[in-house]
Parts: sequence; C-alpha cells; structure tokens
Amino acid sequence: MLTILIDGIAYGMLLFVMALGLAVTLGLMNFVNLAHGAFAMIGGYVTALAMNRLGVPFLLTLPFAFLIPALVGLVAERTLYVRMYRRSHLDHVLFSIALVFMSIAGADWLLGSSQMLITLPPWLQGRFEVLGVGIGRYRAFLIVVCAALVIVLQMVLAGTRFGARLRASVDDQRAARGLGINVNRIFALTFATGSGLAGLGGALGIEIMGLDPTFPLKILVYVLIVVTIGGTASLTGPFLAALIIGTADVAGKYYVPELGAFLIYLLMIVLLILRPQGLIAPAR
Amino acid sequence: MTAALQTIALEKRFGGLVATDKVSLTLAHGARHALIGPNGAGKTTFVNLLTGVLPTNGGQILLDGVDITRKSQIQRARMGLGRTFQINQLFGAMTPVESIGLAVSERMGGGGDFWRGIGTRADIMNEIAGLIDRFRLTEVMDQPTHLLPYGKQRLLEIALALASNPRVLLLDEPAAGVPEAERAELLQTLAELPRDVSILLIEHDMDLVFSFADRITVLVNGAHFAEGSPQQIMSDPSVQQVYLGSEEHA
Amino acid sequence: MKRRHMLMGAALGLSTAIAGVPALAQDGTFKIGLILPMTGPFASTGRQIEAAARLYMAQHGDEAGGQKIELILKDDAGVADTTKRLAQELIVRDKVGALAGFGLTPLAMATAPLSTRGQTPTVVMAAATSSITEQSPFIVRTSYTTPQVTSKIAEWAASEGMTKVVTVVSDYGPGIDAEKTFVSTFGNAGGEVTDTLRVPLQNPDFSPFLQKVADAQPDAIFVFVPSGVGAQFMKQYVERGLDKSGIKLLADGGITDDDILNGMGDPALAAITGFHYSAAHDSAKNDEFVQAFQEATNGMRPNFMAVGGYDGMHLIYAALEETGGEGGEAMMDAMKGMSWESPRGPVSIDPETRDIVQNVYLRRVERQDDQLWNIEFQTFEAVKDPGKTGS
Amino acid sequence: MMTDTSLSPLLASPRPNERVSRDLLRRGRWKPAEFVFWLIVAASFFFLPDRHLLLSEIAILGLFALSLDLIIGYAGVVSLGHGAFFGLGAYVAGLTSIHLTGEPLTGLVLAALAAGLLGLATGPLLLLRASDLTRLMVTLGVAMLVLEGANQAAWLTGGADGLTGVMIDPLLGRFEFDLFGTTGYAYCLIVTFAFFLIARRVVTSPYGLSLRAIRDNPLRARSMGIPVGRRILGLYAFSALIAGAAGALLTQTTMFVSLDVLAFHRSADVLLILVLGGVGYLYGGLLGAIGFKLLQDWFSAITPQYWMFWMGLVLLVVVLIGRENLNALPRTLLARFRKEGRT
Repeated sequence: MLTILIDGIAYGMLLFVMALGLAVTLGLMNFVNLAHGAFAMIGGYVTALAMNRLGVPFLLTLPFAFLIPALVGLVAERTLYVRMYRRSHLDHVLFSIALVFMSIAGADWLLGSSQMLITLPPWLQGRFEVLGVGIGRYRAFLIVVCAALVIVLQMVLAGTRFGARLRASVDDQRAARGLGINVNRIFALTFATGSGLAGLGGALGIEIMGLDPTFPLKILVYVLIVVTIGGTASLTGPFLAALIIGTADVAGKYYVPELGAFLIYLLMIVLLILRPQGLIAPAR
Repeated sequence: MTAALQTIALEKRFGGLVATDKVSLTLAHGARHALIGPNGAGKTTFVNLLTGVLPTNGGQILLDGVDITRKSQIQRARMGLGRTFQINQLFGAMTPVESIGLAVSERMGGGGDFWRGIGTRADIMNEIAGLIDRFRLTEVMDQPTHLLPYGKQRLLEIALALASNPRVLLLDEPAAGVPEAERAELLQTLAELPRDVSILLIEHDMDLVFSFADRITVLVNGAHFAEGSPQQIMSDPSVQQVYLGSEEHA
Repeated sequence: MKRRHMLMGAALGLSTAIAGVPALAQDGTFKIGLILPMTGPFASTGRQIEAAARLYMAQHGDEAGGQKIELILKDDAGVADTTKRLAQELIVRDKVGALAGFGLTPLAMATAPLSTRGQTPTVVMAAATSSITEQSPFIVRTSYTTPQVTSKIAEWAASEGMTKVVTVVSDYGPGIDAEKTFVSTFGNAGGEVTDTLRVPLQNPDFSPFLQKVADAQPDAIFVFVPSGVGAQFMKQYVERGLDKSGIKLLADGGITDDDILNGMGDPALAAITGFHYSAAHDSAKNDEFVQAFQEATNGMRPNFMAVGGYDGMHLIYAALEETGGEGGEAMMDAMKGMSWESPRGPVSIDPETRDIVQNVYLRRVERQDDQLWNIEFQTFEAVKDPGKTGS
Repeated sequence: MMTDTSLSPLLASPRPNERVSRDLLRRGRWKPAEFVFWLIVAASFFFLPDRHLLLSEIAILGLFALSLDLIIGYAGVVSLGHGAFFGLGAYVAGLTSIHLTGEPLTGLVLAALAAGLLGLATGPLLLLRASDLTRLMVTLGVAMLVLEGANQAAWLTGGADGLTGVMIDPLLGRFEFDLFGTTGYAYCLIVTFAFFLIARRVVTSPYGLSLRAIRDNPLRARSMGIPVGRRILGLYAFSALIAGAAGALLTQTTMFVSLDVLAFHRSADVLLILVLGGVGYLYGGLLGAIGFKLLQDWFSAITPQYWMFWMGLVLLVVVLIGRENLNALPRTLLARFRKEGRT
C-alpha cells in the first residue's frame, strides 16, 4: 500500500519536473509549446550518451542534462519562439509540432531509433525497507531530488528579485512592462530554465519511462494533462496535479487493473468539469 | 395596469461593497425614462442586473408583471428586454445588413435555419430594409462594421437592439463618444424611436437627458435618490448638489 | 460532350489496366515492395529488417531466377490503413511481384485481402500473431508466432517443476495470444496460472503490476511485452528485488532483444527466455551473418527482426530461382515446404499453414567478452505453430 | 425633414428589400476560384488514374479536416479529440458490413448518425466556461476513453488485431470497389463534395451567420436572445457526423478497421492539417490535406526514414512566413505582373 503510494509520488514528481517549463511558458507568454518534450528528450540523450559513450558517472551527467537543454532552449527562444508570441494558439500548435517532427527525425538520424538504456550506479539499484515498507532506492532518490528542486524553485520564486519580477510578469504583462521590467529577458531566462528542467526530468526519467526518438510525443499527453489540471497560475497547481495523476495512475493500475488506461483520462475529465480553470485558478 | 418594467428592492453586493442598494424603479408603458447619477453611482451594475449579466443578491425584477429575476440573459432577451451597450458590442467583421439580418432572423424564428441561404425570406428582408432605412445605415450597409464611422456604429448598436423588437429597451449612454458632427443624426434617430417601446435611458449627457426623457430617476451610491419630471429634477437643490455639482468638476 | 469522351477514355484505360493485373513487370525486373514502420514508435523494427534485406541483396546479388531484383522501401509508420494503401499502390502502380515487411499484426491483417486479390506473395517478416497466415493463401511467414515460442516456455517451466506462475502481458493482440497459450499449455502440463495481469500498451511504468506479482509470490512470472519496453520491465523487476525473492522471470525473447540487450546491464541476467533466434546462436552461418550485419550497419547487432527479414529475402530469392518468376501462385507453391539453413538454425515452411517451422531455444543472458548475449541452453527442434496445429 | 441623400439609393430602388437580399446572398455566392478548385479535383479523377489510392486518402482526410473546421473555424471551439468521431464512424461502418449489410451507403449513413449522436452526447462538455487548453484536453480525454473502450471490447472490435472480414458490396449494386481504388476514389469524392455542399450551405445560412456572430461577440449574441449553447452544440454534432462519415469512407475503401483510427495521432494530424490549410473558410481542411499528404508522399518516397524532418521544416517555414502572407503571395505576384504589363 505505502509502496504504491511512494511509487506514485515518485512518478508524479517526475511528471512535475517535466511539466513545469510548459506551465510557465503557458502562464507567462500564453504560448502553447507542444515541443516541450523535445527538451526533455535532449536531456535524456545527454545523460545516456555521456554515460554510455564517455563513461561519465550518472550524477555528474545530471548538471549537463540541465544545462545543455537550457542552452538549446535559450537559443531556440531567441531565434524562433520569439517570432511566434503574437500569433494565434493554432499557429503555436503548428509551429511546435513542426519542431517535434524535426526533433524526432533528428534524434533518429543522429542516434538511431532503438531504445537508449543506462545502467544506474549500484547504490541506486534495488530497494531498502523502512518499517516493513519496501522502497525502491531510485524512487526514493527521485523523490528527494525532485522535492529539493521544488523547494529551491519555490524559494527562488518567493524570495528573489527575479522571482518577484517573474510573478509580476505572469500576473499582468503590460503592467510589468510599465514598471520597467524587461519581460523579454525574464521570459528568455524562464524558458531556458523550463527547458533545462524538462531535460533534467528526461534524464531522471530514462529509467522509468525509457528513451527513444518518439519520447517528445510520448510524454506530451501526460505533461499536458498535468498542466491543464493544475492550471498555470502557480507552482502549486501543477505540483498537486502531478502528484494526483502520478498516484492515481499507479494506484489505479494496482487496484483496478481492468480500468487501466481509462483512469487518468476519466480523472482528468472529472477534474476539468469541476475546475475548468485548473486546480488553482488565476485570482481574478 | 402593470408597468413595462419594475424592480422591487433590487440588491447587489460585491463582497462588502453594496453596488445596488434596494432600488425600486417603475418604468411605465411607452415611457421615456432616464436614469442618471454621478460616476460610480451604480448605473452600469443596475443595467447588468436588469439584463441578467449579473445575478442579484435580493429583490425582484418584473417585466410586464412577470418575474424575470431568475431568468437567463437569453431568456430575458427573448421575452422582450432589449439593450444597447455603453461600449459598442458589435460584430466587427460583419456588415450592418448581416448584423441586423441576424437579429431580425432570430426574432422572426428563422435564426436556427440551416437549410436555406441567408436572404431568401421576403418577410425578413422587408424588416431588415425598414431598419436599415430607419437608422440611416443605407449607404454603409455592406461595409464591415469595424470600418464604419463611430456615429454609424452607435446607430447600428441601437438598431441591433431594436431589431429584436423589444417591449422594453435599455439605452446605455447611446451618445457617448459620438463626435459633434454625427450627433444630430443620432439624436434625431433616438427621437424617432417607435413610441410603443418603453425606454430606459442611462445617460451622463444632460442635454440629451432633458431633451429626451419625460421622467428622470437619480441614482446615488447605488441607491434611489430622487425621481420626477425633468423640471422637478432640474429644480431639486439636493440633486443639483450631489449630481450636477459633481458634474462641474468632471 | 468533351466530358463524355474523357470518361470513355478513362474507362478504356482502366479496363486495359485491370486486365493486366497482376501484371508482373515484363522487362525482366522483379520488384519487392518492402513496407515497414520506418518512423514512429516501431521504427527500430523497420531499421533491422531493412538492413537485413539490403545485406541479403548485397551478399547474393540483385539477380534471381533470371530476374533483376528491385527493392522498393515504403514507410507506413505502423498505421494499418497506410500499410494497406501502400501495398495496394505497390501492386497496381509499381506492379511488385511480392510484398514483404509488416512490423505489426494489424498491418498484415489489413493487407491480407489485397494479397489474395492481387495474387501477390506476401512475406510477413515480423508480425507474430498466429492467425495472420490464415487470412490469405498468399501469406507466408519468416518471423515466428507467439504460441510457437510461448508453448515451449510453458512446457519447460512445467518440466522444471514450477507449479504456480503469474503472467504479465501487454494488453494487445500478441500479448493476449501469449497469455492464452501459456495458460493452456502450462495448465495441461499440470501447473497453475494464479493471476493474469494485462498492462496497457501505453504504459511507461510497470511498478504497480510488479507490486501485484510481489504480493502473489509465485514460482515464476511469464512476461510478454513489446521489444523495447522489455528493458524497463526487467529493471523494475530487479529494482523491486523480485530476482532475489526467488521468483523466476520467464519471457518471450523479445524482452532481451539483441538490438538493445547490451544497454540493459545486469538486470537482464535475471531473465530466462524462449525464442527462435539469438545473435549468439552457435553456427558458422550465424557468425558470418552477425559479422556482415554489423559491418554493414555500423555495429548494430542483428535481432530476431533482422533474421526474419534476411530469411524472408532468401525465401523470395529461392522461390524465384525455382519458378523463374512465373507469377504469384507458382511462387507460393514453390515456397511451401521449402527448407533451408538460416542463421537461426534449420527452418522450413509448413506446406499446410505457410508458417515457419523452426527450432525454439531456451536461453539465459550471460556476459561474455564484456558484452551481454542470449546463450542458448536447450533446444526444441522443428516446432510448428501450435496455434494452428491444435496441439 | 431628414431628406438626406443617404436615403435615396434605397428609396430610389423600387424594392429596397431586394438590395438587402442581394447583399446577404453575396457571401454564399460561388467564387471563380471555387469552381476552379473543384474542376481540378474532378480532373484528378481522370488524369491521375494511378494515384487514386493516395487521392482517396486525401479526400477522406480532407473531409475529416473539413468537419474539424466547422467547429474550430465557425464555432470557435478547439478540439484534440475529433478522432473519436472518425474512429467511431469507421468501426460502425465496419460492423455494419459484417453484421448487417455490405451495402456501402447504409454503412455510411449509420456511421455518420452514430458519430453525430456521440457528438451530441459529449458536446455539452465543451460548453463549460473554459480555456482553449481545457477544451483541448477534455476532447482528447474523451477520444482516449473511446480508444480504450474499443481496445477492451475486443469481442466486438477485434481489439488491437483490428477488425477483419469487412466486405463491401459494389456501390449502388454496380460499381465494384476495385484494386486500383477507382470506384473508391469516385465514391470518396462524391461523398466529400456532397458534405462540402451541405457544410457550405450551413455556414452561409442564418444558422451559420449566428455562429459567426457568437464567435465575434458572444455577449451581444446573448443579449439578442441567440441560444448560444444550443447553436454550438448543434454544429458540434453536425461536425461529428461528418467526421463519422469520413471514418466510414476509410473503412469502406480499405475494408479494414484497426485501433489506429482512434489513435491520438489521428486527432493531432487532422488539427495540424487544418491549421496548415487555414481555419474558417471551409477550404482550409481540403487544401491542408492535399498539401500535407502530397508532401508526405513525396518526402517519404525520397527518404522513408527521415521524411518527418523535412515535413517539420516545411511546416516551420510555413508558419514563420505566415499563412496569410503565403495565401496573399499569388495575388501579390499577379498584381506585380499586371503592373509590369501596364508600364
């Protein structure tokens, strides 16, 4: 029982880290970035390649799995995305799907279409027992890392000048510009951070979700569900949504396997009927 | 005889703020009734309550004696309560003919027809032609609304409300923002509105109010403050103080 | 007036064209339409088969039975109606003499009526649902069938004294096929399947199912998941400590797919699999095949898909040699009963069912020369598809 | 006293309502470009006999995208789950042929009706006060539930193996569905054209006008007494019906149904195609389908492995340049050409 809960939380945390960037892009620039998963994929490949071809230890690859997608995100934002902000949502969809197509074919061409696998260091393999509850080491590691990330992000958002500016920009972009906040720069940085986080999520997720060139499409639906249920007004919304989806998915498969794949979609529809604006709705 | 429109102790609160404070107002059949009050007096809230944009917190609204307090916007419109908007609410991409045609079709029961083209029912066409003519829109009838001069847009705003053939028409600051050159045409059209429609005019512009209305209600701080004929209101010193006085500063 | 003329012209053109079906190319070229998922989630299937088919042609030349062989590769992305349309176009436009490929069951199912109508020999190189070959007398298979392999795993498990097994399969055609076969074969052999778990195909996380297995404490689990997600399965199996709890992991060999086996690391060592091909199969023929394949593909290790593609090409070549390309029916007759030495061992085509008859091996993953390989330790010889022989 | 000249044109005409009527009918009138488009489409039947299979697929996809255009372009409701209706139509047509009759028109009608009913049943979910994203996800959720349902109901649908045994009788009892896809293409073309005509009539009817009004200014539409929810729901069901018909066409021309018809990529592709072709003028879906499929066919013939990259690149360029600019391109070129001709 508790094991299931912990598995679910670990899964949810992973979803949250991957979805966060998307939530911010949507909330801040009202941009529907369906190509978000491509950044997660880049992160995954950075880790996988560094480990398998260069023999870099798992933990050491993680900073790069953050930095490289962040850098790619920054460049893409400044050169491509920035031209799209004023367009309609439908154009965003077309644009970002085009990027997904290119990233899938690109990854396929560069790295082949097979599953990319990694071998975790021994101390992350297997499981340990706490009070009779078996906990996978890697899952515990995931929870710790992601929780730390959440705390750091919350601190940055709540306690720094950048965070205050970011929140101001999300709340009311025009007012923020009026106050002399360089919204464009804030956005570029946020986009890069979001892409980096997605990359980190992709790297951490190889072990759970696998990694191949279709990864951006595979996680797209899950990430969208998290963002839609959570709403884009705060960090808490997507966080709660990710935990709910993560645990519901895992617990649902355990207790009612015949409902299997139905469950999260049903849950999503019900939650959206109850709270069409997301769990934490914009204060307006 | 019942009134065309009547409110009984109508109330609306936003949190702690009382926006409409137990307002009772009676609009007689065929009336030309004006509702005035300084900025922030709650005129717009009052209109929104009447039309069902906002739910009430208390009181009643009767249309021809029928309680419509719980009816939706759409139901009220269908029952004969028409309105214009303070800020134009037009169909920018459509032409006046199309906009008016839409309103007329909806009223004459052809709005949901999907099997025939627009412009094929003679009775509807006659009705549209009449409205186009009445509102002096003939020369611009086939141009997209958002390209029309503001005065024409304002005329279309009223034409759309009248096209639904309302028994009661709420005019929310119809002359607001109309340039001087186009003003005469607008006032003339207002004066020529059919007499069998009872009109509640919400207005700032005192010249228009006194030339148009035969009865005036003054709203202050969301509450009914004074009511009477134009002469009575004009000569009421307390009204002058709270309303006309503040107007001078504006 | 003009329009009527056009109609007449078109009708004439059509009738002549129809009369020419199935028109084999007259200029001495024999075209093979190879339809594979080259993009999308099953792209790796396509890569393996394409590489193997091209390797076969590179090794054996592009001539057989006096005809010049031309390979036309099409991508169906794993979508059945696309496969069907491509197959139809290949038949009527390109006038192919044979169709081949078919990465997934529905793709082959969708095409079957065309094979019959066009009398086009159709070589299934990957899809493994038993009933495929029953859909058309022009379908022949060089991959394997799920019951063929699964039944032998079940027999072996029973012979090893296991009595209580839980099955975990992906919830799709081949998975359910495997579940059914295992339950019935294992039951007949005296064992008991205590629980049958079906995992949604779109499932990135196996942990809840593995938790159920851990709770049930069977002697072994039998697993059938699509190649590719097998690695995740085994990792989570080990992560949960199931390997140490004495629950054996039995699986269809797709789980330790040679293509990615090396990346799976130590968790793969836990698996005991049954399959028809291992890249480590001990024969000269296979050594040569593996080496040539790796040279041609920049080091990619051939897997069961590749061998299916390689043998499929061999079958077409051999049938052409025998018939000289006289047409679909003659080629099918030639294929029935044909036997040859494949990299996987001796194989033949069952003249009744047009399905492949081959050895099924039980294997263990072992580390040799710092690489992981599927090492065969037991052989069941000349196994037919029990899905059709009714055994 | 207002003997303003503005009144004279209307008064001068003996029947003022005629001008109004003419004016209103103008939008519904056929433009030359439309004739040209359909003539080219008809010509494709005669001049490209060996591409009928691909062309059928395009016609089906075009019809499907057309149905999506009705709700996105005319009702202003985005959907990422339109595949549910397409798939339902496909399965109903398949099951009809197996259990009821192989007569194609019966299957087509039943499939369309079934999909329309599903649209009517799920439509109210879209009337929630919600953002585009919420609608996208709710529709996606519904589609995924239908997909799972079809997967679970393997006894009826054949599950993941697909539904085999679909046999379709000759069209009208005379035209057999041949291997070249000629009958199939004619059938798809005629059905697509017929639904196009109906859709075109609907969007130029008072009903269609009211939908334009709702999208333009919902507040005003409500205050006019237009039953906004009911109008949107009606169009949604109609759109679902067309999507179902498109699904039926796919089943009947391929004589096979698999879970692919309900898959996420089906809904996503059609949205992509519609956006590529442009929303809100009925031809967007058709043009998008033509452009997308031809490009895909061309790229994947050149590089079966990596066509997605080039496809993505083309989409990227299209969206960066802007569809409006692309659409205006022929006109600009023509204008320039004319100017040069004059000087």
